[in-house]
Amino acid sequence: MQDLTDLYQSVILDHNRRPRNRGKLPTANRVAHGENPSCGDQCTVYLRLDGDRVGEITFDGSGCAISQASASLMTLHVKGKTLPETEAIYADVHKLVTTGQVDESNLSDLAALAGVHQFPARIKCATLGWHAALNALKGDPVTATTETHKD
Amino acid sequence: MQDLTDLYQSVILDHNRRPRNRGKLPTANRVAHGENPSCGDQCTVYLRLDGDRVGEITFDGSGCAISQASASLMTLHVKGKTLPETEAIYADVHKLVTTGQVDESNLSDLAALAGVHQFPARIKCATLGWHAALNALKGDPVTATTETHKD
Amino acid sequence: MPSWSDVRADFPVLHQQVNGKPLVYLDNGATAQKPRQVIDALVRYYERDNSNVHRGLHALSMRATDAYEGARARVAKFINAADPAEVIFTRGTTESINTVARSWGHAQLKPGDVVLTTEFEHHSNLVPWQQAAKAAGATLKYVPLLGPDGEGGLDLAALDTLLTPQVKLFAFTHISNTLGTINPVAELCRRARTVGAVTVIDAAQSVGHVPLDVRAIGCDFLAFSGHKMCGPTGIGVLYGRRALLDKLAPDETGGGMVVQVTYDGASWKPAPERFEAGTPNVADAIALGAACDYLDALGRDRIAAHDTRLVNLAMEKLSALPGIRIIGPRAGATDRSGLVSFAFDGVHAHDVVTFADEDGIALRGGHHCNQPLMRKLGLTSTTRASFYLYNTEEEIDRLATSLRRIQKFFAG
Amino acid sequence: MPSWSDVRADFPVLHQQVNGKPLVYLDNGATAQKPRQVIDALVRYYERDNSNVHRGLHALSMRATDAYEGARARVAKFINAADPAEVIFTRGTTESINTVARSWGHAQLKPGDVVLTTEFEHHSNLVPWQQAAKAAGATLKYVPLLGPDGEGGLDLAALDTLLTPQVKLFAFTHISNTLGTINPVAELCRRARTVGAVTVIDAAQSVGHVPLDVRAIGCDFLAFSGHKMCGPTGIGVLYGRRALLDKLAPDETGGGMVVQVTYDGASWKPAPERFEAGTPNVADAIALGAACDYLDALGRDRIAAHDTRLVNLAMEKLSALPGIRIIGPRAGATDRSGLVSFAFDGVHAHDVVTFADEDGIALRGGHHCNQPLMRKLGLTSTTRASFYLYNTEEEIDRLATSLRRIQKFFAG
Ligand SMILES: Cc1ncc(COP(=O)(O)O)c(C=O)c1O
Ligand SMILES: Cc1ncc(COP(=O)(O)O)c(C=O)c1O
Repeated sequence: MQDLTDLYQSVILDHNRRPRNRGKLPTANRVAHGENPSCGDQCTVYLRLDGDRVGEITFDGSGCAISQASASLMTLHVKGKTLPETEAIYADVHKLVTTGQVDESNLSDLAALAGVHQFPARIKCATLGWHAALNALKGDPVTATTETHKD
Repeated sequence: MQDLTDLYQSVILDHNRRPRNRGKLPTANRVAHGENPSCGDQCTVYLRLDGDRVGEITFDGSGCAISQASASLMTLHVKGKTLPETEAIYADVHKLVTTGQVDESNLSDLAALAGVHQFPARIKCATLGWHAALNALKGDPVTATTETHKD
Repeated sequence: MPSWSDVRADFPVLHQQVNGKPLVYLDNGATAQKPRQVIDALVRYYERDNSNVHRGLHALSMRATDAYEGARARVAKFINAADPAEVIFTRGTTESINTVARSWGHAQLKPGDVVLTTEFEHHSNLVPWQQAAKAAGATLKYVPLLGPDGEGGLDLAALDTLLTPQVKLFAFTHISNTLGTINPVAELCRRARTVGAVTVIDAAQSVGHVPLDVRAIGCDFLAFSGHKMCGPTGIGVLYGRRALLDKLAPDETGGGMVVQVTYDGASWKPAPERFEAGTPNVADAIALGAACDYLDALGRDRIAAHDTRLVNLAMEKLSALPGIRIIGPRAGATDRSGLVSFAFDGVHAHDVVTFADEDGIALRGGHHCNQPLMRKLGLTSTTRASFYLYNTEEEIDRLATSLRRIQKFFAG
Repeated sequence: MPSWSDVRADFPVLHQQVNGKPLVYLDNGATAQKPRQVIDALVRYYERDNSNVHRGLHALSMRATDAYEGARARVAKFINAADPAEVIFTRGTTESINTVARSWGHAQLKPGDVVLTTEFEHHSNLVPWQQAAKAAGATLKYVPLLGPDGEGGLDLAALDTLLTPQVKLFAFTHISNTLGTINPVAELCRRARTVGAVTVIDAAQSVGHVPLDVRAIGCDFLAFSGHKMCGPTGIGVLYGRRALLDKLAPDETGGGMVVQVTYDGASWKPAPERFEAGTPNVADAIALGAACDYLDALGRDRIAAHDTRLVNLAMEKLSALPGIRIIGPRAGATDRSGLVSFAFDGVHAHDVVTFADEDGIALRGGHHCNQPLMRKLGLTSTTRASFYLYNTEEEIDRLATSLRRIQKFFAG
């Protein structure tokens, strides 16, 4: 196993201890729920779409430090973005957590998720909040599950 | 394995080649059918009960030399007997084919079945015709199957 | 009789390093490790006797059939069944329960009937009954669990109210895989009989850990898995009382379970064959028999005492940790089996498991296939340490040390 | 690439005496023997990685999960499935077929519908369809077999008449375990598609013997058993096209296949998990993957050619015996696989098997789970010799010698 401090970087621990934008969003006009059925992790994303941009975004749920921190980081990065912009960021995040590599270095603090690729069982934790956010943006309220062979 | 000539004694081969009382019995007032589902052996016993005694008895069906010879021998021994008498003979036959031992030596040519006990897979062949005969005598026309854990 | 430390020599898997530390395997609730005797039984079968069973008259087929039916008789003795024909080989607990839910449920359940279960069943003893009840238009009801931490066990007073004549079947676990609660199974069967309800016991967590006698318990059906009792994966048992089995229609059909087949229809053999369509899992059934031998040589009463010693020590050490919530029976309770489930303030179970793994310790974190129970207790997951015959007191020390380290790390 | 004689060294079971003679194992249609590579895969798993899958985050559980999912991908490649998720692990062919018959049959069959099969199916691909048709009020019809000895194969002209739009499903074997007939499966699937019927192929006798490509065949479902292809007992596969699987309800429910469970109901994961309730047969799935490696290293095209060489030799030698009736395709026919079934005048198949066993030769005698076919051909049983990669030409000689001795003994 790799050193756990690769996985649990200080950014992760900080976002786990003090999640940003956590809780319900009373003004939300989009909500989507994600789960990780094997381990019971859950994440609900609330967002207010202003035109085609995310005006406000929050998340709620429970899960390991990785899933909580990743969801917290996600809210910071998705706020103000359109669906295509969010998809582009997620493509980078997905590449990062599955390979440890990034094309561009514009992920800033999201780079803290790089350690995940050494712990394949945790990839679905790191992507849970993102799946829910994308579903919310697409107006797809069905439960997102990370439990497919495609993830 | 024991020598096969213990199993295929000349009495057995003779009864297999020239089965006695084989065929349907037009005057039968009792019929019962037996099968050995694992291997497909079948035996139908036809008998005419005169009072409480077997007046005539025949069998029909297909199966290995042991099952055919045992059924053929059975017809010779059951003819003229009552149900309790048949049950008594069968008790001896059952003991013989499962243990190779007999209490009394009144089984005469049935003793040719003694070799069966060395071939446990063949016990149900040797008892098939007897089960059918007992069912016929009891007026129990349901299919007798030797395929239970009790046999 | 071997000593507990000698026993470890029988388990090859235990003698390895994980992340540079000697493996401490405390995930026995999920699956148990296999002694060399069980692995050898598999190898021996494949190297000497492998053949299809029942339909063959050649030497290998007769040997394979004898070994397979011998394993059935061995398992029957292990649970004190009256007759080997009451032992049906399945893939495991889940398949065993589904077989009853489908065969029995389909034939017996009518609209208005009630199926009773408890609030703390494993999904495998819960979802099949939801499905059976739904298919029949029957109602599924739950006997409540008492105590904010589930420490009070089944609400037996509520059970008396729930056990109406409408209850056709009562399914419950012997030992909870999440709480560690040992249910009073003989008493539950006795009460169910007073209303004529058929009883189904999920013995997945008990059969390899405590002495178990189906006739003393008085149950109608009982299900378990080989892999949780030192046997191989892919084999399990449905025990059913002969009188009930003979009335049940088969769940699966095909080769080996038929008497006569025509192009128009088919008739069935009696149990156990009726419920074992197709080529059975011969090798693993034989190895399950070897697992019965292994456990009986140690003695399940001694295994139970060993498990209890370890869980008591673990409860003592864990209670000393700050911010811990242990669920299930309180320390020292006689209805607690050899496992302990807990939640830490501020540290999620998956993080606990990942950090313990760094210390070479195998734990389980999650909902333990018990989502409704988790929700009832206001939890989303717990960490579980579950013990078995090869675990030691030193391993409990290593667990406690690791948990302290984890708490410190996350407290930052 | 190993030579055919080297191959025997891989199979420990072959190197034994039966009744004082070297074993000649010709009962491969019932089950195949296991190479050391497959046995070793089992031992390695239990000695190093054994753990429950999917739900664990510790090292052993991750290793076990990777190995189990790796085996699924390996099997998918073996049959050229488009996606590993199309491979569902079951106990064997019989369970695979029952799963389709129940899940698909329950949801899709309506009164008036027709299920089509053939006159020469194994009970495991016949009785489940009788049951499914009966439950739905549908009709089961049979495509006839041509020729007094079944030598003519499927009546394809009759098939065209039978394939009406009422036919919702067409189930047929790839290779008959009794006749040895190889069906033109791609052509059958093509014709079935013209009426929109779902196709189910019983590949029990083919998957380990001939190259098999589910996409080239174009079937919807395909079932097989590990134990007939050098894999362990207790594991098999249901292949299903993804689009169809995702629409099917689960057959068994319980742990591992649910997304969310409440006291009121549950929701399901997609395939393959949806169809794998409970702890899977992890070890045997991994060993099945090893069997795929073993067979692919030899090459299934080469295995098929070897089987054909042996069966042609056997047909030649057997035809020289007096009073023999060989069923299935005629000598040299290209639609005959590596097995031969025959009846002797005046000697019952069980007696043949018992006497051959005295010569160390393992044959099978009986109805081969094919009672209606036997009746159609006017037989009650046949003796079957079935060949596989480790059989030799000398073994065919020993078979012929033994059969001559048996005929002589009974002619007396
Ligand atoms: C053609 C055919 N179909 C189905 C089966 C059933 O396979 P299993 O018994 O492994 O389920 C067999 C083997 O017995 C077979 O030969
Ligand atoms: C209490 C209980 N019931 C049922 C099961 C299901 O057993 P299996 O997964 O072996 O079918 C388990 C184990 O996972 C269990 O702990």
